Amino acid sequence: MKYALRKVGLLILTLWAAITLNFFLPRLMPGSPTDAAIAKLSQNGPVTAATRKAIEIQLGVPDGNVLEQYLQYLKQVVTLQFGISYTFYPQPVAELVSQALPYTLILVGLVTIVAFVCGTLLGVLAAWKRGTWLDALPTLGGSFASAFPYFWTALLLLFFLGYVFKIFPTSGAYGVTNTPGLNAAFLGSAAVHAVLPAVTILITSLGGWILGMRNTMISTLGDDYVTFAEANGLKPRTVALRYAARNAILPNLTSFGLALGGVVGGSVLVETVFGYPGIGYLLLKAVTNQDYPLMQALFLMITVSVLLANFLVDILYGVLDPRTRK
Amino acid sequence: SIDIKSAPDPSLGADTLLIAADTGSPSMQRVFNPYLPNTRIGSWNMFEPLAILNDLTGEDVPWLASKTTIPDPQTVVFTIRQGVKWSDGQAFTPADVAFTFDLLKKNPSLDLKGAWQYMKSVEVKGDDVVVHLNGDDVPAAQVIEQTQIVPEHIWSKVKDPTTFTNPDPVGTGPYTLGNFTPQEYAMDKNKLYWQADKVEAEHLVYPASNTQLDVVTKGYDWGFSFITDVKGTWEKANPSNTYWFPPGGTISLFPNLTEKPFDDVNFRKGLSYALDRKAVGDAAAEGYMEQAGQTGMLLPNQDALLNPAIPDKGLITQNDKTAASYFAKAGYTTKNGKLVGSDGKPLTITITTANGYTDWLRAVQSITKQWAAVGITVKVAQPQPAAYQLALRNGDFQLAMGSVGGTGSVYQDFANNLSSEFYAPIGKQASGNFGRYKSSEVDALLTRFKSTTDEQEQKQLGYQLQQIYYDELPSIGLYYGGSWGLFSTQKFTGWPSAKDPYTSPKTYVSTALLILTHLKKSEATK
Amino acid sequence: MSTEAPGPAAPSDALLSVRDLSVVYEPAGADPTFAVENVSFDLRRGEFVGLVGESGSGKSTLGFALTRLSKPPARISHGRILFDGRDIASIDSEALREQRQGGFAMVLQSGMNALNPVRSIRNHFFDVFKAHGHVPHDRREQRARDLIGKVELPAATLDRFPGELSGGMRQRVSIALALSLEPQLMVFDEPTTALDVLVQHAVMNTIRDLQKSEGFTAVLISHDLGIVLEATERVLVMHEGVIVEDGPSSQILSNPSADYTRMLLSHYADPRAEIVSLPGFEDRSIRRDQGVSRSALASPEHAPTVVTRSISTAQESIVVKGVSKTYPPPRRGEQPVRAVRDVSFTLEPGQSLALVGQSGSGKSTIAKMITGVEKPSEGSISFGGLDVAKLRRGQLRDLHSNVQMVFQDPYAALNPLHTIEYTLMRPVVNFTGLKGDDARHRVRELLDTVGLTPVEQFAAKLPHELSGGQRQRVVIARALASDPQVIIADEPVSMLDVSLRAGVLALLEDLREKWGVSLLYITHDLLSARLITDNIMVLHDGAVVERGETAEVLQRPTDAYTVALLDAVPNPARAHGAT
Amino acid sequence: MTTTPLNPSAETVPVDDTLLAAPGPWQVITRVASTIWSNTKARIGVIILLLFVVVAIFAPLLAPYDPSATTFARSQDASAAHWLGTTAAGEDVLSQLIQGARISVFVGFVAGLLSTAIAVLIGLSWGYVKGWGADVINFVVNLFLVVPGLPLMIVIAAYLQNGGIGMIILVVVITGWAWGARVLRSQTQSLRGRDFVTAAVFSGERPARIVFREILPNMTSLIVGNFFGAATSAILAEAGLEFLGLGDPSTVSWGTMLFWAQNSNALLTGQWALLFAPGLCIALLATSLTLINFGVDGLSNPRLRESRKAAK
Ligand SMILES: Nc1ncnc2c1ncn2[C@@H]1O[C@H](COP(=O)(O)OP(=O)(O)OP(=O)(O)O)[C@@H](O)[C@H]1O
Ligand SMILES: Nc1ncnc2c1ncn2[C@@H]1O[C@H](COP(=O)(O)OP(=O)(O)OP(=O)(O)O)[C@@H](O)[C@H]1O
Ligand SMILES: [Mg+2]
Ligand SMILES: [Mg+2]
Repeated sequence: MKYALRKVGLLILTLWAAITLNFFLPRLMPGSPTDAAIAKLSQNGPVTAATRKAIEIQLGVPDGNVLEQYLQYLKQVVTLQFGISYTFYPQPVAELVSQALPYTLILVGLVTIVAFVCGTLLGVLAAWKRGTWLDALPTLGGSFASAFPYFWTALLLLFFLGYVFKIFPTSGAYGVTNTPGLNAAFLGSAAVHAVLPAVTILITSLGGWILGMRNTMISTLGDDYVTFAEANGLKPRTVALRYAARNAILPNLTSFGLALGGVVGGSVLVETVFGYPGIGYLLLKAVTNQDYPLMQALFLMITVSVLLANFLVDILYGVLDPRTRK
Repeated sequence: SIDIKSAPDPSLGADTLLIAADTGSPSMQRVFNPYLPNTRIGSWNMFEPLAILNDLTGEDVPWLASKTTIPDPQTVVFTIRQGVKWSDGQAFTPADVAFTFDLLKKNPSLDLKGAWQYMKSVEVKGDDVVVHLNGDDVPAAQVIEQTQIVPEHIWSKVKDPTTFTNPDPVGTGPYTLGNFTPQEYAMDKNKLYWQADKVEAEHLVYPASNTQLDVVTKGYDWGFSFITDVKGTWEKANPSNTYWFPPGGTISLFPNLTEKPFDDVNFRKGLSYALDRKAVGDAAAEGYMEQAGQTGMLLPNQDALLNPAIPDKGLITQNDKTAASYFAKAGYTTKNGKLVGSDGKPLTITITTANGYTDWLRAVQSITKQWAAVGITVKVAQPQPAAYQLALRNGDFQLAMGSVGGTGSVYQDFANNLSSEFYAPIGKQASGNFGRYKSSEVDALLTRFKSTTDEQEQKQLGYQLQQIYYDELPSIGLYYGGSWGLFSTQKFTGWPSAKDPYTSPKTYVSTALLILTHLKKSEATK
Repeated sequence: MSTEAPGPAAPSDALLSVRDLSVVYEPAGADPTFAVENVSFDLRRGEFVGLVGESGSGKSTLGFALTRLSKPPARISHGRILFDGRDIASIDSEALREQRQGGFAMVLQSGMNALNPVRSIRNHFFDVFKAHGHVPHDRREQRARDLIGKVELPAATLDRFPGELSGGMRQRVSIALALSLEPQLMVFDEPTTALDVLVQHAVMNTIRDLQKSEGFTAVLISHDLGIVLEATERVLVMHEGVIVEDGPSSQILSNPSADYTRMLLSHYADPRAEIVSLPGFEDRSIRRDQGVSRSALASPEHAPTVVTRSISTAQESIVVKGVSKTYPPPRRGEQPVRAVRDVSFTLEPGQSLALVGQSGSGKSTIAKMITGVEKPSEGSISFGGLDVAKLRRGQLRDLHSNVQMVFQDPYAALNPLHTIEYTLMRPVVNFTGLKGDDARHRVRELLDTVGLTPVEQFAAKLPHELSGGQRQRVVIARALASDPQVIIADEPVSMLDVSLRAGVLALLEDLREKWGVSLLYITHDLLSARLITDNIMVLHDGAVVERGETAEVLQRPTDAYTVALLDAVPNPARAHGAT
Repeated sequence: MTTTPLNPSAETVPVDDTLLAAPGPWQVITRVASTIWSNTKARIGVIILLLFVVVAIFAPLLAPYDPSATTFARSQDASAAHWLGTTAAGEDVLSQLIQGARISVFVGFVAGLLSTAIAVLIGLSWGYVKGWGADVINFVVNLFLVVPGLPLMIVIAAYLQNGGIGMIILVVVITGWAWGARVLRSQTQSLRGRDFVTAAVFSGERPARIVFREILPNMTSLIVGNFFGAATSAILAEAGLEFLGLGDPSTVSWGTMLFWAQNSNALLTGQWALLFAPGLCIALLATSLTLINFGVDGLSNPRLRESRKAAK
């Protein structure tokens, strides 16, 4: 009981510290939201002193001293009211986030899961067929592909498949004429738009899962219970999947939890290259525009989802590993 | 290399303009409140000003006000145009104008142009709207006239105009909002428009994504974007593609005039003579922009306003010897190839530029090399844009890159840079005059500028300001920042060009109205 | 070789004929090891055969080869394995897999880990049934219950996961699983090594009974000659990859032919006997009366030379008074573990005290409390003027300069990256304040004391260059480095081969005598307790159930638990009716 | 750019038994080297890495032109004078590519080393101390694992305002050490339970000495592996940050080359070598480190070592 309390206490403490960090980090950045807004405007032409004043009034100098702001922020966190975004003034943060979230969750989330599943299966295969081409191909291919810079892969795919051969759309999350909603045209279009970003993430993340699974699987293949299962003449498939792979997957779950938690953060580089209206892109905008309200909401969401994902993985761990039950 | 071809999007009709202007990041919000910095570009096509200040020529084009008169330096009278209708059919009246000014007064955050900085009160007199100014302030008319007018019958019901997104805009302009999605919106011709006969494009389409690749490949008709190797890409992609890059401002170096040795005009002259401005401009804009003179004027746009007494149109040719002599006057001599001050320390200068402004960075790199040749070590500081702005405002720099001029108003251009009205001590935030220039002579000239309605006198005052600018180098002009106009003549002709420079190619200010009312269907489309 | 040369033709009732079998390990980037060389033998149906030999002699390797479980880097380099007349050394993997039902099965050495931790026991059985299809669907549950019953486990065990079972239970489950294949040949690779004495005894009984009732041919691999001789009819003795002796158990017991077998036998004795004598030891019960000088004591390996330095004798005694230790519950909802309950004793200067008991009886916990590693929950422990339970870190160092440990596993107790000199130098520098050459000299002395000569050579060596016995000597030398008054030896020889054990024990005994240190000797091995201690304490569930003079207690135990412990000691003589 | 480790199983690797059998500092190093070399994949990795290192060291000699000279014709296609063409600013692409190797190799090496050093320091003390000290470290490490990596990088990069490569290294180190610390901690925990560590306590050793002289040397392979992993992600992170424009675009590195390529739309002008070459170099350099890690993995986990047959 004491242990569990301690654990929960530590979790809350971590959450609090992360939230606090999320408050102070943006404020460490030099320049104010007004400066950022002016900087953006000034790219279009001269910004007069009057404009600067108007924007200052509009975005408002945050009320009170840092402590008051911090308390205000904590209140926002608890009530989930983050106010109005500076960058996308006067759009409420909640609206922006809820618009962007589904795309990221579906694209990055789905791809992360697919990459984990495929990578794990390939890793199992590689370890099982160790020393054959079924091992060499995914391991080497995977490690090469995972060394590609994300954005580079994205750019090449975009250029060749998007612009030169015009097979896939070049930006956005769905066709310009579609109205988001549960209609076939939109969903089809959204699927087509997701292909290139998805392939990019898949290519660059698959390798890690393959290697991770292969290595743990090779370790479990040497474990006594695997030898004993073989000695009992179990079918190779059973030995590979129910004995070796089933145990090997456990340590990989931790990484999967972290990766899943990272999903909400989106894939900044990929979303940037493909102009994909997800959280990653929003985040980059928020940070470069010093959009405190938006940044705070996003950071909070990301932090909580990482913690949550880890928590879920802990639970999953318990389900999958009877040793941790009880 | 791979050739990229462009063809008009077949899904768009021949009467539709595809415009690369409104970049949504990551997608577009439906904001058509013209007083918010985040308003969609399309609101410029719906909310018209009283008059358009043509920033290229400096002329005022009467618009919703059919006439602007300045009976005395403290009063501006706008005669409101008759027969104008809001796009919902209601009549446009002087009351709408008065309501708009009132709205800006009540909500100063909406007053982006700062009209109420100059205004005392507004009254409606028949068809006229009379604006009383705070004092003598003739140039203020050019600011006030730019105010975009909104309908009273709609905006008077808005609870909080400062956060009002105006999703279903009603304006007087040539277009109304059509289909809107976060990735693209369309505008349709306003059938009730007061000069409907001049508007030939039936629809406008603004996609959210306008990367250079998009602009070149997707059959755009109008774009405002710098493109690498515009001839080899944009022009090559389609035979009807043209471009025009008139100057839109002077990219300059702001010396921090409160700091040694930048407070010494001889030192500034030395720096200036040590610059090969052509090379700097070439590096920054791949040879598409001209070097700038030291008059503060944008040439050839403002040729007519240029002080003829200034030699060579204010252009300064690089001359390391002259530079050295000025440096010597400022107490700097060359030792072992380094410029050394009287204290015996070699000179190191930091240039501050904004991170991500790559053209500026290229320019700075070029300057670094040139000044290295005269023995100056240059360090480059590249804070993020917001931090760069902060540095400018606080005067926390030695030399900073920045843009000067381009408002179309000679008074505004000089006042923003030189007026002690904007002076703030180092560490205090300034909103203009970042170099902290202080000159009673200039202040006097600006004051006189405010109180004269005589165009000739204004011109003369302009000459004097140019002369001072030339002699004192409060900022060092480098090259012109471009207005990057890309046009396709496939569907429409009549785009502004070097031959017909009737306005700048900008898509995002009221001057766009000048273009939209100027376009003619091309032979092919007719 | 004194082995009865097996003829080329197998006897007609042979189930398994092995001919010229060689197995080699070929790890990448290392030299090959020839683990089994030219081994030939036959097994008749229903025979129970033992395979003994020291660690590393190739027993497991041979066992794996017989059941065709060798995996890279192991490779059968040569020879044939005829099972039921069919050469299984070269059949393909699917045919081999099918052979495993009704053919040959193996119970692994590390039976504790032989079960898939994430599958229930029932599923383990069902997996086997499914793989071979030899049990119809509707009879599977019943069959699994039968099997689990055969190894004397309740049917509820089927619902459990391996992690919820004790080591002995797990080993029984593996045996039941192997049985479920209905094999004709079963290879047990050290089925009881990892188990506790009492459990070991019970599991061995089960195996013996099963072999009798089911009638399979069985091979029992063990390093413990006692167990093998007690259980089997015939014994193969293996040494360095070669079978050096093959004969009936009774014959080997009474009349071993190979030197190696004789050596193994000579280190075997019954702790209950009136007189216990092993090479290098004289019987303890008579020593006291006769006061024999023991300076002639010599280990078979290295005789320690006479130590020249003056020796301090222990002056302080360790007084343990009413000590209890309760650990917090290992998991939520469980009871706290009462590891030690109200134990009191005094370890007088120069005394040797044995602490015996089965696994988990709290022996190590007592050692930890005495050395200050753990704090007692109740009671007090004092050493001289020090109250051990209340020491701070600096004082703990003082304690350690007087109370030292000899660790169980000499392989784990030495940092593989440090030379012997470094390892011994550290305590010398830390505790005696000697520096430089003096310290080095002291290290040489220590090495000499434990009989590692030539000392210069040993000082420069790294642990992996030493044998297990030599390493344990280094560990002992390290314990002596601070010139301690008390040495606590926690199972110091249980990881060592028989041939090395006696040497290390003799050394301990000798040092105690010479240096006058007190010795707390922790073990579950009653024989060694009998050999080197004067007094004994028997622990059961953390409490002392019997204490007294060692010879007395072992010969005439009064407590039921002590009797059970003594019964668990294998007694081949009893099994084979010979003396 | 992600912090997902390449080898998630690293946390559960068994205690380094190879090294337990292969002692002595020099022997350790030669053993590490020879084990890595004996692995075909790792050998290929070493060869590629050495190639890049040589290019990096001799960059000024190898580059045909000054990499930042803007004196050539703009956006040229490949030619005899400019094998990979020129940039939109008129720089020689090949010279930039050669010069860029310096930065990437340097960043990879230094950032890898620093974040490994921090991971070692924190991971070891975390694994060794008990009580509230461990809780505090646990807390800090968790925080660094939980706080989103890339945004943190962006914020730090923005805050530190463009200190160039030094800043990038700092950012990569700040955001990259935590995972390694966690892996090293679990290894430390498993090693500290070993008898030889307890024995060192009985020898009167002080905690710091136990950690650094007894435990640390036994984790060599894990640390080496962590170094290569950290170096790989540092190289990728450097490229990513430069690409986003958060670095100093006036340095010549593969990341800034990509930044400029994207900025001046190299694909549009047909300068695709400008985009392709630096990306490929980054991928190759990172791959070489990943390949070497195969060998290192084998070192710490004998089961991963390729059998002789497979190696041939
Ligand atoms: N995987 C391996 N790689 C290389 N050599 C090995 C391997 N496994 C065992 N050996 C070597 O083969 C020899 C025989 O080992 P084996 O395990 O058969 O001995 P054993 O008699 O079963 O010993 P123990 O009683 O310790 O179990 C030993 O020298 C051992 O070092
Ligand atoms: N740190 C600990 N936390 C909780 N319980 C423990 C701890 N250490 C030991 N125990 C428990 O205390 C009891 C006694 O353990 P101890 O190690 O003293 O036994 P032992 O007699 O030395 O056994 P063995 O012969 O197996 O070494 C066991 O039930 C054990 O599980
Ligand atoms: Mg064995
Ligand atoms: Mg114990």
